[in-house]
Amino acid sequence: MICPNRWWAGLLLLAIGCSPPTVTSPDPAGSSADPGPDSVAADAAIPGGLVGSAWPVRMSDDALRGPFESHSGWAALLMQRDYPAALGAFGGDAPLAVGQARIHTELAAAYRQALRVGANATVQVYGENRRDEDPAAVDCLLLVSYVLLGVDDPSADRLQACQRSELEGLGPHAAAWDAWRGSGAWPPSDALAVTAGQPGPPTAGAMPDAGPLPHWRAVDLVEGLEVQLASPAGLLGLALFHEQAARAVYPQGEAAISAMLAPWLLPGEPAPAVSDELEVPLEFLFGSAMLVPADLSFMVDVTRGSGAAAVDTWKDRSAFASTIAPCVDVAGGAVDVPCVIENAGRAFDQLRTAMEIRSGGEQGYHRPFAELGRVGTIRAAEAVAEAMGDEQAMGLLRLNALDLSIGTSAEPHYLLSIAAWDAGNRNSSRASDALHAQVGHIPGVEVARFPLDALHVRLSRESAPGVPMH
Amino acid sequence: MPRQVAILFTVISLGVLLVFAFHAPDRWTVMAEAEPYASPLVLPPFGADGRGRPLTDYAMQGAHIVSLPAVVAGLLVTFLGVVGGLVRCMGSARVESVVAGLREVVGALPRMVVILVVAILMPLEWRSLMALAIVWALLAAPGAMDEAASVAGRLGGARFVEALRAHGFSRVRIYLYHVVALNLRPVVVRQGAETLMQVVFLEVALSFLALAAGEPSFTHNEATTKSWADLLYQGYQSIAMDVPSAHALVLGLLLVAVTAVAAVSISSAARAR
Amino acid sequence: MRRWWAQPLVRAVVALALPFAVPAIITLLIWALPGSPVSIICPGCDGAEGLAQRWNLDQGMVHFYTNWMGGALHGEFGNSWRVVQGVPIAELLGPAIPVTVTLILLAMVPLFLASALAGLGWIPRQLDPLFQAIGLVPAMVPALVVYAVIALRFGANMADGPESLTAKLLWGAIILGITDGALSGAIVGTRSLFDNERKQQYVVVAQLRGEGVLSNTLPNVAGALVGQMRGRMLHLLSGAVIVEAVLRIDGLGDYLWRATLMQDFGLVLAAATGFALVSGAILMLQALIEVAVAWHQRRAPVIPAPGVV
Amino acid sequence: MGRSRHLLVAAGISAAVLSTGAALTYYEGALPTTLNPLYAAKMVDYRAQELVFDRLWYHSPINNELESRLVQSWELTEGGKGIKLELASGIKWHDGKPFTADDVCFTVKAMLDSGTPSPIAEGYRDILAGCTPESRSTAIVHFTRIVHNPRERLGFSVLPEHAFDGNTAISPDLEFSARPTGTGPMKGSRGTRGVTFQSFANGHHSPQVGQMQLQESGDPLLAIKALINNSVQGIIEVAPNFRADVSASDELALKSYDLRSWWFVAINSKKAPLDDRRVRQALNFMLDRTELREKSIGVKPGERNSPCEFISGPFVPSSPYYNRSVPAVERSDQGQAEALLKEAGMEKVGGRWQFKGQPVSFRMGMEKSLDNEAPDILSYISNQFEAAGIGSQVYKIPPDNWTTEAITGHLTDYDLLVGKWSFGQVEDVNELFYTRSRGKGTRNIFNYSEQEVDRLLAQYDVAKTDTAARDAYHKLHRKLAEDLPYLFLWKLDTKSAWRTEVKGNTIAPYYYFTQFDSWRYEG
Repeated sequence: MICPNRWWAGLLLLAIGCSPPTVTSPDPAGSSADPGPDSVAADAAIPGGLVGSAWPVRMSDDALRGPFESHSGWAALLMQRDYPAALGAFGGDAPLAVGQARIHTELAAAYRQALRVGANATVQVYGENRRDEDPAAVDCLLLVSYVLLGVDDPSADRLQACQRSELEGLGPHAAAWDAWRGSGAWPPSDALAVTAGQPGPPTAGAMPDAGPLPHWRAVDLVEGLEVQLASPAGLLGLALFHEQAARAVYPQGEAAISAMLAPWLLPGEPAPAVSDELEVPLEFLFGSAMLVPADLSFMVDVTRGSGAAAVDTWKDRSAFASTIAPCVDVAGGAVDVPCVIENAGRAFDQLRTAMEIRSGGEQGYHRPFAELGRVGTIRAAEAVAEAMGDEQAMGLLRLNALDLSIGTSAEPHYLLSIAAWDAGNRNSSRASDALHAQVGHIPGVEVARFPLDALHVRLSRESAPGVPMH
Repeated sequence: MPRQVAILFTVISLGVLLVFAFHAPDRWTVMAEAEPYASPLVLPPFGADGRGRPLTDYAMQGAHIVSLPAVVAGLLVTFLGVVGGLVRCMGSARVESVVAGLREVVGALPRMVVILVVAILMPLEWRSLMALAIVWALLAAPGAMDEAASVAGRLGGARFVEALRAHGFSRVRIYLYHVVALNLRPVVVRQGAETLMQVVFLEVALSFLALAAGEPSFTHNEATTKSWADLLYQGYQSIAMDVPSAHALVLGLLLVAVTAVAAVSISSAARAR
Repeated sequence: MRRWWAQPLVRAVVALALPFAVPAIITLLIWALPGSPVSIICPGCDGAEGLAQRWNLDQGMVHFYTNWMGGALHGEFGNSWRVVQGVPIAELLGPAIPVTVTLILLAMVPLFLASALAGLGWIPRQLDPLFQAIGLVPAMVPALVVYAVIALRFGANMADGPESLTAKLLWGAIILGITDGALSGAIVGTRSLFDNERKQQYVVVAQLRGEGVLSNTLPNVAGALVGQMRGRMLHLLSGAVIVEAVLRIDGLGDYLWRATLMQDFGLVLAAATGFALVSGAILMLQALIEVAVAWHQRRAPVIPAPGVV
Repeated sequence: MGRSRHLLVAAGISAAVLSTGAALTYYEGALPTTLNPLYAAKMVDYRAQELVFDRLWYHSPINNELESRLVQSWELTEGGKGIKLELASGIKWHDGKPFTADDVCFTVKAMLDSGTPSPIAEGYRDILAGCTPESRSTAIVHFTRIVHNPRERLGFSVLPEHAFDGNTAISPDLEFSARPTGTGPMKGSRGTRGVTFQSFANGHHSPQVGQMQLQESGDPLLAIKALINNSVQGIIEVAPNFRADVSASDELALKSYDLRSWWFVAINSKKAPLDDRRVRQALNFMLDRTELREKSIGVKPGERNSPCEFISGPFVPSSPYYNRSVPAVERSDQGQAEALLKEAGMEKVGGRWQFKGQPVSFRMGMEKSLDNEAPDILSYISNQFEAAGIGSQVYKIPPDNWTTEAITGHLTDYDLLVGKWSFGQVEDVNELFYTRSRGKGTRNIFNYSEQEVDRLLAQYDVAKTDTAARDAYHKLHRKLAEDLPYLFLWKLDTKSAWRTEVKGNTIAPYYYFTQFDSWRYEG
């Protein structure tokens, strides 16, 4: 309760019952007064042993944080999520291989999500909302999109319909992807060979774009106006380029790179094995939404392994698993959203308290670092809800995570994954905002813009009349 | 208060207001010159506002808004007071009853109500303090005329004039010197000074209300001009919400005090010997 | 004024005419405004002719005024156009008039006390500068401080809700009564009135006869005293507009202020007429008291003042 | 605390009031003009009405599914020109009366009735043809033509027939506008100081917030302090310069509110010298948007994820209608501005531009409430013009005058007007630039009229394909960026702030309270 504490104000308002101001900001929840680096608070979300090993707490040690803080690459990555600047800085005079690998891996994940945005938008606009004006060429893109999304195509003769389009290179492109469907071969080199905009051989520090766009220019069947088309598959080449560049520049991090990529893989991709003793360098964790190496393994297990059952498996080793465990009813197949948000808040407080104790006082970076822990926890619960098929909880958790993903927590690949989910839900406004935010920073994501723009125009022209408001 | 002191105070206070009014920048300087809420020590003479802009501009522009309308309203009331007094000296009963009737009608309604109704009818671009100041003066005039008339009455009204005529003074000299200069002066000057102060308070009140209601002001164009009400408004925030703008409140109250001192000292300077 | 009843009669006539004159003048001025009132009621509505006809705006000023006054006489003021669109104005102003009258009466308490003490000479002249200094504080600064503290301390809905009305009226009355020169005016005005009267010859004679000073002076100053009190009440009514608007008290003054801002002519007309009614009532009260005083004086013996031919 | 509580009682605030459950109170920038959905004039109206009424169909804020709480099942009839609605049962109006098919048809008829002068109803008149109630729970809505996704077109709020005793000519000043009867989760009543909402459990709603209060936040600083002080629990629109305070507090949460808004300076192209396009283009080059943005909104150049991005046309940059080949003028270019003014016949005398011997000076206005989001922007703009040699008098326009005069094209004695427009899913700008005539161009601020623009807008209206519509708006963007009825400034995101005691507060794009049943307040 803030009350004016100036003497004359107090005097003036004595009769209104203004007592001297009490401390307004309550002590961080769960913190006990007695020191002890990792003392277990009463309502701990993260087990005491794990808190100390979380990267935000480890990074409260000035000696450990020093080299990161002084390197412009980490500042560009963490403060601005600016990949080109960070990649340039890591490739500078004393190249930091692990840093480069980290950026390339995140780019590999981001391009995959951009691909899903394009594929979902193509399915929604030309699949769910087909209009007479749409040229035959869209059937080819629909085919490729269904293949990339691992979704069965409702129409059996999609390929024949596609062949009717005489656009140069489009038929073979669709046929190649149709051939690859179900073959299980990865990477789909033959299909990629007939996909436009393929980058050259992977080289560390390079950020190629998606080549000339649009891939094809068709004509609409009613007014005869130009329709610009682009195949989402164009982004797979870029994703693989960065994945291979990461593996090439940091060969020892093979397992870590695979684990980091696992939650973002496309349906057709083989999943990496879930390893108990995963070696993850601090450079991969620093500034990410994963607190401890076991969190990576937990996320791999949830998204590509045993699904919701992973919560019990990793409850004692992964910070996320232990935090969300009380809120997940594996048998009932439901996630308690308020409980997750409450526990994520407790984990946030726990991390800040531990960081404060470790660095001997409140520091500016404590809040943003702990915020990443909170966002990561909610995103983990979201993945568990998705694995269990609890759509409502997954949606609510995504909205909460989206609200927190601002400033230093705005990880591009996560934001693009939300855009992909929105595109699939025909929420073209939010999807185009999220995609637009990355255009100009991640070269080539404009490929996904062609189908998304078409979806947005179609939806906005066919909704209830609206007037500009002020 | 002795006359010389009163005259000195008058000169100082009016001088301060007119100097401020004269130097007021006609465009609102949005250039920050110091830290937000810098104290007068950091940015003399009056410190800065929430965006680092000097409070002197507030004081000067506020003075600029009020100076002319307040003086015009004061002179108008003084003039009408003199007319009221002279009318009593002419001894014409009909005119007196008209003034009395006018006083009843005009005095019937609270002034702020009349001001607000006039304000509502002014189109957006005519909004200025001058129109409202003149209306306020016309509302105050009957009171001044009545008081001047009672003074003239105590003198003896028309009989006083006849008596002096018998001494061979010209009619003009009697009215101007004897009636007005010597006898009516204290009353009408005090009424005029009070109206001058009230018009300043009216401007501060209306601007403050507009600020509290989040509406543009009736008295000035606050896109380019700040008023003393802005000072008081920032000052209130220092009391109610721990904003470090107490120096704005002090300056605001100081300026209000200077206006009051001006009014009081004018009245006592013009007091009968 | 030759005959004693002339002045009270003028006051009574004005008191009765006010509630009719004020709306007439405002209607006249509304029509002088550019643009049609209908566009203010329903901006951007095409085909609003029906509305103009509904609110009697389509047949000129006199038609509008006669209809408005006809409705007003039996409490039908139409609906508010902008401030609370759709709510009958009578429903808004019904509770507003007692709120404003309460505020004024509460504010009169410190003034009555001060005037009585000053009249009895118990307030020394040296304190005058202090009261004048207090009077200089513009009413809205303490008013906004009180509002902000209530809002910050008890919650915004409390600050604007009915629960805090009593507290706001109490504080509003204190602020209204003390600031803006109300208190200092009351003290100085009453004291000078009684001081002048005490200098009169008959008071000296009365004292020689062992009678009380007050019992003699009071009847004679009663008329002037009531005039001063009425002036004070009008001054408070004027200040009430500001205090109500700042403290967000739903009284006549605040409705007039908000209706002015939002050009809600129906409400402006009604609120201004409300003020005219209150002012008229005070004026009528003064006329009656003057008649009573004059009637009392006529029955008391008249001692001719020396030196008046 | 004992002493002060005793004093509180003395101060007239009864202790009993303090102990009852407090209402969930939130601040809006202004009070709603009306609670009648047919006369929503501002965004605050839409948000308040969403609590009181149900729209026939709405998009779920979570997965954007098209859902309805009023319609149980539907099927197309009359070959696609009609839709038969089977209504849900067990739904009551706030006055207890049952919700029936007559109410749906009454609403459609009211919108089609010429006695209802509502701009919103105007929008529905070229889609809806009528409605016939087949039974108490079945109604058939008729369209004027076969439309794709017919349910998307039925996004209007349903009104109760019995509240108007069947009279379909609904005027804005009925008591219904202040005390409506709806089927929404909350029963609303507009008081003098704010709007009070009372929960109303219904067949299709189970609100968890018992009482809610909408207040008007006068001073933005008092609003933020009240929020931090828990005197109020939410603020709908937090100005950019206060967002850092909210993010830094443990008790507050900054929530995104999906509203597509862009800012502009409208130019009175009917008044010389502004009727000359070159003069308008010169003004466009005189403005330094980067400096304007940095000073008034506090966004540094090159800042990533900034809430404020420059535009060169009447769309947000992420929209497909935005013509990305038309660059925004981010920095001022005085040289080009001077060349254009000279070309337009002006000459610079003593640092001041003159037109036909007269010094050029413009009269500029801005809606006052924008001062909260971008403090002093009007002064910065006028200073930039001043530095370039163009004089200006600036005025702040009361929010109410903006609604009644600026938008309706009555402020013609102004030269420039700074404002902002907000859009939902529909980004139709025809109403802004179409030549003002009956039913068209209802928001054309300076009655701008240009043949080519009208042609493109008509092309958009009658476009049979998306590509045609998009091409029309791309050409419109380029044409407007050239002809400049507006100086297009930027798009600015909207953020809300709520206390952490408010839980489950999912915010729906544009309508805000669509998912209000999940909101909880543990105050």
